[in-house]
Order: sequence, then structure tokens, then C-alpha cells
Amino acid sequence: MSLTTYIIFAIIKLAIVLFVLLTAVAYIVLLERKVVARMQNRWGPNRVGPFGLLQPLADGAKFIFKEDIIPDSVYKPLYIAAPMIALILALTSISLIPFGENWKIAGYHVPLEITAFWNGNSIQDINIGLLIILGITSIGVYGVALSGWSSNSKYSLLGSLRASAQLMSYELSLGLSLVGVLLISGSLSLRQIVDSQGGSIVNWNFFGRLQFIAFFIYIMAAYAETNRIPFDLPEAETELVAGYHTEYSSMKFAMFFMAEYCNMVTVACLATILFFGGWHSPFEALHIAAPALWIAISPVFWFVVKVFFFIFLYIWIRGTLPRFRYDQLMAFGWKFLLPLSIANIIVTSLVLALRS
Amino acid sequence: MLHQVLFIIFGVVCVAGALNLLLQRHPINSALSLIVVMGALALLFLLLGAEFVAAVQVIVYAGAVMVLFVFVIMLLNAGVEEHTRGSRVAIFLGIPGLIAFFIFMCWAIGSNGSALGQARIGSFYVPTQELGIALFREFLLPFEVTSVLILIAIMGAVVLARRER
Amino acid sequence: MVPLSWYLTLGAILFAIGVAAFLVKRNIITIFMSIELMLNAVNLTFVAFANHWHQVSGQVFVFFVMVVAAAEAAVGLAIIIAVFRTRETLNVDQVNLLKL
Amino acid sequence: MNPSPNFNLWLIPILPLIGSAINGIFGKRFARSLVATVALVFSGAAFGYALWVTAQFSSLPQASIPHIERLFVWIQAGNFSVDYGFYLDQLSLVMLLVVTGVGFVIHIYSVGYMAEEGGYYRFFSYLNLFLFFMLTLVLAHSYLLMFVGWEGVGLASYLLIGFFFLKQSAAQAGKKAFITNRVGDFAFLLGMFLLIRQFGTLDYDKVFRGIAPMPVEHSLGFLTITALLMMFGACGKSAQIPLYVWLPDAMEGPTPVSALIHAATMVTAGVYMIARSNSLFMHAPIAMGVVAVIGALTAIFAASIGLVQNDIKRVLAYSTVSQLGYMFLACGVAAFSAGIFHLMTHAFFKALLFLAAGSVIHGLGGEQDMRHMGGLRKLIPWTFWTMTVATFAISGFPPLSGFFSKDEILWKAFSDAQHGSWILWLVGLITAGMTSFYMFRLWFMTFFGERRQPLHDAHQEPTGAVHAPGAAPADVGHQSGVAHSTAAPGHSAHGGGHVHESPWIMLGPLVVLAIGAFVMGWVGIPQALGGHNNFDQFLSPVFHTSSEPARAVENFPAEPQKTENAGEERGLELTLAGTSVGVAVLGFLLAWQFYYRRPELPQRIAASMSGAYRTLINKYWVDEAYYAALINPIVDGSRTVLWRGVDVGVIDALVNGAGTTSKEASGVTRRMQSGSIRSYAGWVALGAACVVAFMIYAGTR
Repeated sequence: MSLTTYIIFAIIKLAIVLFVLLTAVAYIVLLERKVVARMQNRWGPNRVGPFGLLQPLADGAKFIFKEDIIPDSVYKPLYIAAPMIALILALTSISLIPFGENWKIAGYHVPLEITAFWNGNSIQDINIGLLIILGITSIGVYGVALSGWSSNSKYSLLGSLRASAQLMSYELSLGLSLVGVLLISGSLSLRQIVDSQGGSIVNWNFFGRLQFIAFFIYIMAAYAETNRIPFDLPEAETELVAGYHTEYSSMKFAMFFMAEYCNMVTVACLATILFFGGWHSPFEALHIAAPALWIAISPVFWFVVKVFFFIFLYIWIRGTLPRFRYDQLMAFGWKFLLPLSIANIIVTSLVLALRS
Repeated sequence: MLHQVLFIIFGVVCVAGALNLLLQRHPINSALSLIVVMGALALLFLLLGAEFVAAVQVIVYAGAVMVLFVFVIMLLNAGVEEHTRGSRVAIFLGIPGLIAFFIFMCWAIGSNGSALGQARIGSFYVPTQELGIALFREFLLPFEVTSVLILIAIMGAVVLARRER
Repeated sequence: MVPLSWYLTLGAILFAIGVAAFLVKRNIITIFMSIELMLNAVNLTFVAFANHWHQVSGQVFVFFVMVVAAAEAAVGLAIIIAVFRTRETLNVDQVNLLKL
Repeated sequence: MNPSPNFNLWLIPILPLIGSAINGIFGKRFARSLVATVALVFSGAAFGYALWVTAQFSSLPQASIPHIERLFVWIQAGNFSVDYGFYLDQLSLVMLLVVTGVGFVIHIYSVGYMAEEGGYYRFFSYLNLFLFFMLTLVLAHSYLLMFVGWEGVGLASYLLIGFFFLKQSAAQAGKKAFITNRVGDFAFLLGMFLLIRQFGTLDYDKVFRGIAPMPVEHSLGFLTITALLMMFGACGKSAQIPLYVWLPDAMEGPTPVSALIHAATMVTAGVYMIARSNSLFMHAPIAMGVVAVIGALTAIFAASIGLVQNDIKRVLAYSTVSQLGYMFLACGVAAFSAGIFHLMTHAFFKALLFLAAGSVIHGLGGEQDMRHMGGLRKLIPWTFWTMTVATFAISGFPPLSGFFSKDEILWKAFSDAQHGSWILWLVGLITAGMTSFYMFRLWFMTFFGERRQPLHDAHQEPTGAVHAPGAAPADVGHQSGVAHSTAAPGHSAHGGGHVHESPWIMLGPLVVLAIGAFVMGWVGIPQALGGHNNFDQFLSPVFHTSSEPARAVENFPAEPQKTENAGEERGLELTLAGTSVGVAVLGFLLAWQFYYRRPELPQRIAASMSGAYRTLINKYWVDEAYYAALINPIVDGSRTVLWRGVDVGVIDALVNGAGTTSKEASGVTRRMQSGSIRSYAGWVALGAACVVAFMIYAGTR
């Protein structure tokens, strides 16, 4: 498969994935609003379209047509660059997520992953994908930090200070929680990690391989990374008006918004891939006969289902838990999650060493 | 060919970022340009077949160290650096020394550039496993020592930055 | 196909710029950054030579350099904060005295 | 090395050391009785152990003598190594017995004598320390270890001479003794270096084995030089010309010290050393001659001085010097066994003399000037009788010990065809006469006639009374924390007039020593007088064995010569003995005439031949000569040249100059350290450039 065809297919896949992703983001927002509304005995948005299904469109239009206010005393270049950084980085990481085996289209093997290609007999993807995703998320801090600093308002500054400190602190736990999985699957390539979990549900890292502690660490750290309740201190509306994006309006604000939800999706995808067997169906062990079409579709189906479940988990937790205090947040990250993840690494490596 | 193009692109980005670091008068701009340099360096590492190093470069440097810098800049609210007449030594000794140093280096590199040979993409590729083995087998002691160093650095930072009351 | 000397030259250039920045900059934080820049240049050279000799060691050294850089950054920034508390300035030309 | 049993000889020196340590460290808090007990127990233990060793020694097979016990390697430098070991043969056995025995007795005596002095524990600690070093010296199995003991006894004698260190004269005397000894020690050291250079070792057996095959050299060769150096060292320790000057002053120390160290044991170390290295001397006839001459000269010289001294202890001191001269003379004429014999007997009667003198002084409450004594015969009878024995012994009246030893020396000096000569014998004879004279002079002046009251109180005694009551001991008592409130009145009570006999603890030793002085000679009765010289036989393995080769080379067969003309030799020996006895009697009569019947006579004679008298009374101005010739030049030179010139001018100048220059230089260079980080960076950049330039240069070259 030549380079040009690879690039062409990559661009096509990119377009599709971006479209799906952005739509998903829009509707995740709607979903969140509705679910949370139900949890709080409200109706939620139900005016625009049937069941308010067109609400996202309306929001988008509103964002686009609103006046874009740039306060005077901001540091302009960074003020403008910050949301872009945030969104771009958020979108970039999706390109490394494998969401299925490869499809054979018009004689071409097309792996269901943007940055993977068919090298003749097997799928070749970036063999340090996980690291790259971690790197991207770690750079994602700058969006928040710079926005807060450049907009030259104390709410924003405080928000971004909190954000950068918080992200730095929780990156450690996040990365360390994944080491267990890496030890088991012995690879950094997401696709191989998923493959290592194939066969049956007991092979999933979460169930069969004692990584549920790692999973919980990961999910908590991920919530902190994405500034979600209960760790949404950078944008705690009750303390600092809206945190780091106080001074932003219209599309720039929308960018932050989308970036946050993209990150949620990415995190959900990672959770799926690392702990829940990626696109493998839970019933693989049963070997149910199925039509070819279903066989082609089912990986994507199961992947989406799992991701959706984690998205729902986000919303659920948001509807349930109160917000931490900042010192609690830091103490939790440093004094609980970090030691726990290290302990997890030690235990896992011991188990592996004893098994082999 | 591709290699050369990529190298030139990233190399130019590197140099540009470095120069920007030098020319910008606001620390945060310098920090951002340094981040750019580091990103470009990571890509150069990839070209040299050091993928893991590249990833770590991004994660550690760009993701942690520079965040720390930015954080401190924000915390201290560092402004544009004012012009004070610095030390004459730095100008009249340091700059010539630096230039001489640079010329020497370039001369040394250029004089036996042919001996150094070519770097080919994929000619030398270090899988993460190999790196890990090297790090934990033959370099185990330095590794442990550095971990001790880190520990000391943490404690030192805590002690220094704590507001004594 | 890129001559290794290009990489080395690039490293030399970056290092020189770092030194220059150290010499002319006045802001302590920027000076620290220029140190980081020099370290990065050194890393590039390490990796280049690792590629040349087909040795893993070069890349391992890069790790150690990074570790040292991280430690140095942590301590150095802590020092900067401490200095700033007492001197209310970040200009190295104004903190040239040991006593306050 | 040898299958002979292990005697643990190291115990003998160690025991007194323990005692010394105990007294030295804790003694300050002890009661006097406890201090005395400790000292006596340990010295007595050493004595007892020495006796046991003697008993064992007699059962040793001849093959395993000398009996050597190596403890451990002491010094290991290159191929030169010295073991820390002990060496026991007949010679060291005799010395061992003398030292421990006399030492123990004198310890007992000191308990009574020092009873009222300050620094009681110091005294006994030093005394034990001295025993330790002396025993090390005697038992050492290498010259180096002997040297350790050698220096150690020097130290002990320094400490004990300067015991009343608050008294100027005592301190001076201590220093004098020490420094004078240093001169001799230096020569000894040089001698040892020569030995090392030649034989690469200092162990007796190895050295002697190395010397034995060497030819006897009549030129000034290696052996002669070494022997002379050794002899010079011995001169220092044994107070021979020219280094005898310290001994008379050493009388500043307490009398037991004078008895033990400066009469009985330490001063004989030189003789012991020469006897020990007899094989060396036998191979160096020239050195032997020098030894003999020096001995003879010292003997007569000191005796002549002794004739006119008035301080009782000084008389004894000079007599000691002259007796040591005798021993040297004996060694010089290859009569080593005779020398040792005399050493032994002399140890007894001279110790006895000193102790008795001490008893007299004690009885008179610190009076030392014989002119203020007299008529003490009735007052202190025990002292008198013991003193009498000693006097007759030293004067060489048969059958007391002194007679046999001295007579043997004279006989050997006369008869030994190889080394002896009639001149030496004559000198020895005259000396004997002088000895007899001044000893009886002392005897008469002290015990006979009527009591002469002191012209003035003993406190301002010109001769510097050792016991200046109150003054020195009291202050020492203060200083050393011992309440002297008992001491001062104890003395001032009998500051002048009334006399009292010493307590039994002092008289006991006197009696013991008196018996010793009486009978000790009988172990060495020569064939001529019907005895068969057991002592000589006993010591013969040490000496003859080692001097055989000498005889052989000289093709001078010893045994035949003895046998063939035994008859006439016997007659000759008897005549000589008779002569010496006659001389002794002559001296006695002269003394009786001068100091008993017509006591005014001496003054007249002194007046008539005043030049000679003043020469003698001033000891030939030797001290003054030394001062003029050596000491003043050294002192002035060191003050003007070394101190003002070298020290102040050069060394201090260098140091201060270094300081100032560095100050100036740093004043300039400190400008580099501006505190501005960027300037530092500038320097660093420059340095880096230089380094890289050098590396490129080194790489391309």
C-alpha cells in the first residue's frame, strides 16, 4: 500500500471520524443536559425539534452568530491561540484510537484507525500510540493555562493556575495506572493491547487481569484531566465565575467546550481500549454464528457501546457527586492515587514475574 | 530525500524557536517558543529512530517541565524584562568566547563530517523493550541514583518554596 | 539520507543560542529556559551519536539528562520563587548580592 | 624457635608498669598506705617472678641458652624487621635479679622515707615506671628494644631527679641529666644504625652470629667505630668522662632514687650494654683500650674529687662514678664477668650506702653537710652498723663483697696479656686507696667525734639540701594535692638538733642490703683464694664463647696459658690482693689520722696546698668549662642566629609574606566574583571555548 493511497485513505478516514466525533460531541452535550435534568427531576431541553433533538444545531448556530468580544487588556496572540491549541490537541488524539479491525473496501485493506495502514498481511499502527496520546494530553494543559493567563483577569488566572497544577499532578497517576496494562500486554501499541485482550471477556484487563484498581485510578485521574466534576475546580462557577474561560465568548468559548467533550470521548475510548477489550464483543467466547455484515459491523458497534457507557458514566457522576475542595483534590491526587498506582504496578509485576 | 526535507523543516523550526526564545522579551513567549523547539526536537528524535525518547521528550519536557515554567511565570506574574545594563564581562568576554566556541565546534564537525557518515531513516530503530532492558540491566545503578536525585530534588523544592511561618 | 554532521551542527547551533540567551537575558526564568535549551541540544547530539554507533546507551543517557533537567527545574524554580519573595524582582542584575 | 619452655618473660616488666599505671592514674585519690601497697605488691611480684624464672633457668638445657621469647613482630620496614622479644641468659639473669631485688628493697625503704613528702603517688608511680623500663632494658633481645628501655630509664630518672620540681636546682639537675644522656644516646643511635647497615638486624643473636666470623680489626674499621659509638653511649648512661657531670647533680632527687637509679641499677646500664656486646668489643681491641683508659681515668678522677666533698650524698655520687669507672676498666680489659661481678656487689653496698646516708639525713631532718654531723654512732646505731658494713665493703676489706670484685678487676687489669697493663692496674690501685680514704673520711665525720651543730639552719643549705624541709616538699605537697600539713611540722620538728633513728621500714632494707653487701662477694672467690670462681664460671658461656674466635685469631690459647704457669700466677694474684688490701688499710689509717685523732689537720693541709684543694672542691671546673665551651655558645647562637635570624627573619617572614601576598592577590581577583550570574556565564563561555580549542588541538595533533 503506497504512501499516496495511505494519505488519501487517511484523509478520508479523518473526515469521517471528525464529522462523527463533532456530531457526537454536540449530542453528548444534549444527552448530558437531558440526563442531568432527569436526575434533577427536570425536563431538560425539549423545545427545538422532537425531544429537543435539534438543540445542538441551535446552540451551534448561536455560538457562531454571537459577537466575538475580545477584552482590551488581554494579551491578544495567546488569547486567540489558547482555545485553538486546546481544541486541536483534543481532536488530534482521536486519530490514534483504533475502533475496529480493518475493512476490505474496493480491494483495499482499510484499518479502522486513522494512523494505521495495511502492510500487506497485517495492520501496522504506531507502536507507541499510547505514549503519544499521553503526550498530547499533557500538552493540552497549555490551552487552559495560556487562556487563563492571557485573558488577564484574576478569575481566569486562578482557574488556569489551578488547572495547570491539577493536570500536572494527575498526569502522574494517569500514566502510572496504565503501566499495569502495559506490563500485561507488553506493548505500547493500542491495537496490540486490544488484541491481547481478545478471545473472551475474561481476557479483558478489567475482569480477567486484576486491573480494576488500575481502572479506577485511571478513571479518577481522567476526570481530573478533563476538568470534570468532581474535579472541575478550574471552572468552578460558584468560586471563579467560569474559571479559565471567563473572558471568552462565542466561538472561542465553544472551542473550549468542544475540546472538553472531545477529551471526554478520548478518555472513554482509552478506557475502552485499555481495560474493556476495545472492540471485542463480550460474547466472543460463545462463537455465535452471524451474518457477514454483522461481523463487519460488530466491532465498531461494541466499541461505540462501551464508549457510550463511559460517557454516560461521566454524566452520571456529574449528576451525583459534589465538587472537591482544592486542597482535598491535591491531597487525593498525591497522597492516595499516586501511592495506590505505584502499589498496583508492584503487585502486577510481581504476579507476572511469579506466573512466568 | 524525504528525510532531508523533514530534517530541514524541523531543524528550521528548532532554530527559529530558539532564536525567538532569545529575542522575545516576555518570558512566556520564550517559554512557548522553547516548547516549540522541544516538539520539533521530538520529531527529529523520531527521524533518528528514537521513538520512545521522542515521546518522553514530549511528555516530560513539554508536558511537565515547561508547564512548570509557565506555571511559575503565571504565579510570579513575570512581566516584560526591563533593560538594566548587565555585566560588561558577559558581553566582552562571554560573547567572543561563545563565538569562538561555536566556530571551533562547527570546524570540528565539518572537518570530519565525512567520517561521521549518513543517518538513514530506519537504519537504527530502538524498540521500547530494548531501551528498557538497557536501562534496567546495565544502567541500573545510574537509574537508581537518578531516582535518589529526584527524591532529593522534590524535598529541596518543597523546603525552598514553603513559606516559612 | 541526512549527513550526521547536520544533526550535530544543529545541536551546536541550538547550544550556542542557549549560551547566548544565558548571556543576554535578564530574567531568571528565561535564563533557566536557556539552560534547558542547551540540555536539549546535548540530547540531540546524544541521540544522533546513538544512531551513528547503533548504541542504545546514547538514548539512555538522554533519559538521565532529562531526569537531571527535571530535578534542576524543580529546585531552580523553587529557588526563583524564594528569591522573588525576598527581592520582589526576577532580574538577575539586581540579585547580585548574597545578603539582602 | 627453641624447644625450651615458655617463661612468659613479658610478665616481669609488665607487672611494675601496671603498678605504675594504677598509681599514676588513680593514685591521687588513694590513701598513702594503698599507694604504697600497690607499688610494693607489683614490684615484689616482679621480684618473685624473677626468682621463679631463675629457678626454672637452672634447669634449662645448655643448648637452649640464650633463651629467647619472641612476642610479635614490632617493626617491619622493608627487609628490616625487629621482633618484640625477650632474651634471657646468665648475664641478663644476673641483671634481672639485681634490678628486681635491689629495686624491691628500695621500694620498701622509700615507703618509710617518703612518708612525709608530697606527691607520694607520683613518686611510686615513677619508681615502678623506672622498674618497667629497666627490666625492658635488661631483658630486651635486640638493641632497639634495649634502647627503648635505655630512653625509658632516662625519662624515669629525669622525672625522679626533678621530683621536687618546684625547686630550681632540682629541675635544672633533671634537665642536665636528660640532656647529657641525649648526647650519649645519639652516639648509641649512630652505632645501631651502623649495625643495621652492616647486619640488617638488631637482634643480639643475629648480630653476634654476624660478628663472630669477622676478623679482629686493629685499624679504625667498622667494628671499632661501632664499638666506640656504643661506648660513648654507655659513657652517657654510666656517667663516664666526659659525660659524668650529670650524676653528682642528680643527687637532687630523693635519696632512694639516688640509691636505686643513680647507684645500683640505671647507671650500670652502660656497663651492661658493653658486656652484652662483648663479642663486638672483643673484635675491636682499640675500642677496648679506649674503654679501659676512660674507665681508669674516670675512676681516679672522680675519686680525687670525692676526697674533698662535704655533702654526704655528693661524696657517694662521686664514689659511684669512680666505681663505674672500675667496671669500665674491667670491661676494657676483657674481664666482663669481673665487671658484672663488681656491678652486682656495687649495687648492694652502694645502695646500702645511699640508703644509710638517707637514713642519716632523715634522722637529722634534712641535714646533708657532713661538717654538721658527727658523733651519731650512739644515736642511730642501726644506721651506723649497716653503714659500717657498706664502708668496709666498698673499701675492699676482705672478706666483704667489695674486696673480691675489685680485686678481680685489678688482677685482670694487671694480668690480661692482651688488653691489660700495669699502668691500668696502678691507677686502679691508687683509686682503691682514695676510695678507702674518702669513704672512711665520710664514716668518721659522720659517726665519730662530737656532734657539730649546724652553723645555720638547713633551710638555706648552700649545697641545696634535697630535703630542705618545708620548702620544696611542702610546695610539691601543695602542688600535687597531698596535704603537706603533716609534712612541714614533721620536718621542722627536728629541723636542727635532736636526732632520731629511722623507722623499721627503713632499717629493714638496710639490714638486708648489709647482709647482701657482706656475703655477695663469696659467689666469686677466685681460685687463688681457694674458692673456684663460680660467678665467672656461671657467666662464662656468655663471654668466653663469644670471645673464643678473638683468642683463636690471636692464636693466644687461653686454657693452656692458665694451666702451665698456674703456680706463679697464683702467687702473683695473691701479692696483688695483698697490695690492694694494704692500700685500703692505708686509706683507713689516713682517714683515722685526719678526721678522728686530729680533726684540725685537714684545714691546714687544705690551706697549705690551696690550689689543688680548690681545684678539687670545684671539681676541676669541669662544669664551668662545659658552660664556657658548649652551653653558652649554643644558647647564644640559638638566641641570636636561630631565633632572631632564622625564625623571625626567614620563617615568620615567609609565613607573613605568604599571607600578605595572597591577600593582595585576592584583593585583585575578587573583582571577578561580582555576584552577577551573567558575568560568571561569560567566564564559563570563555573557558569552554579554551577547553574545546585544546581538545581540538590535542585531537588533531
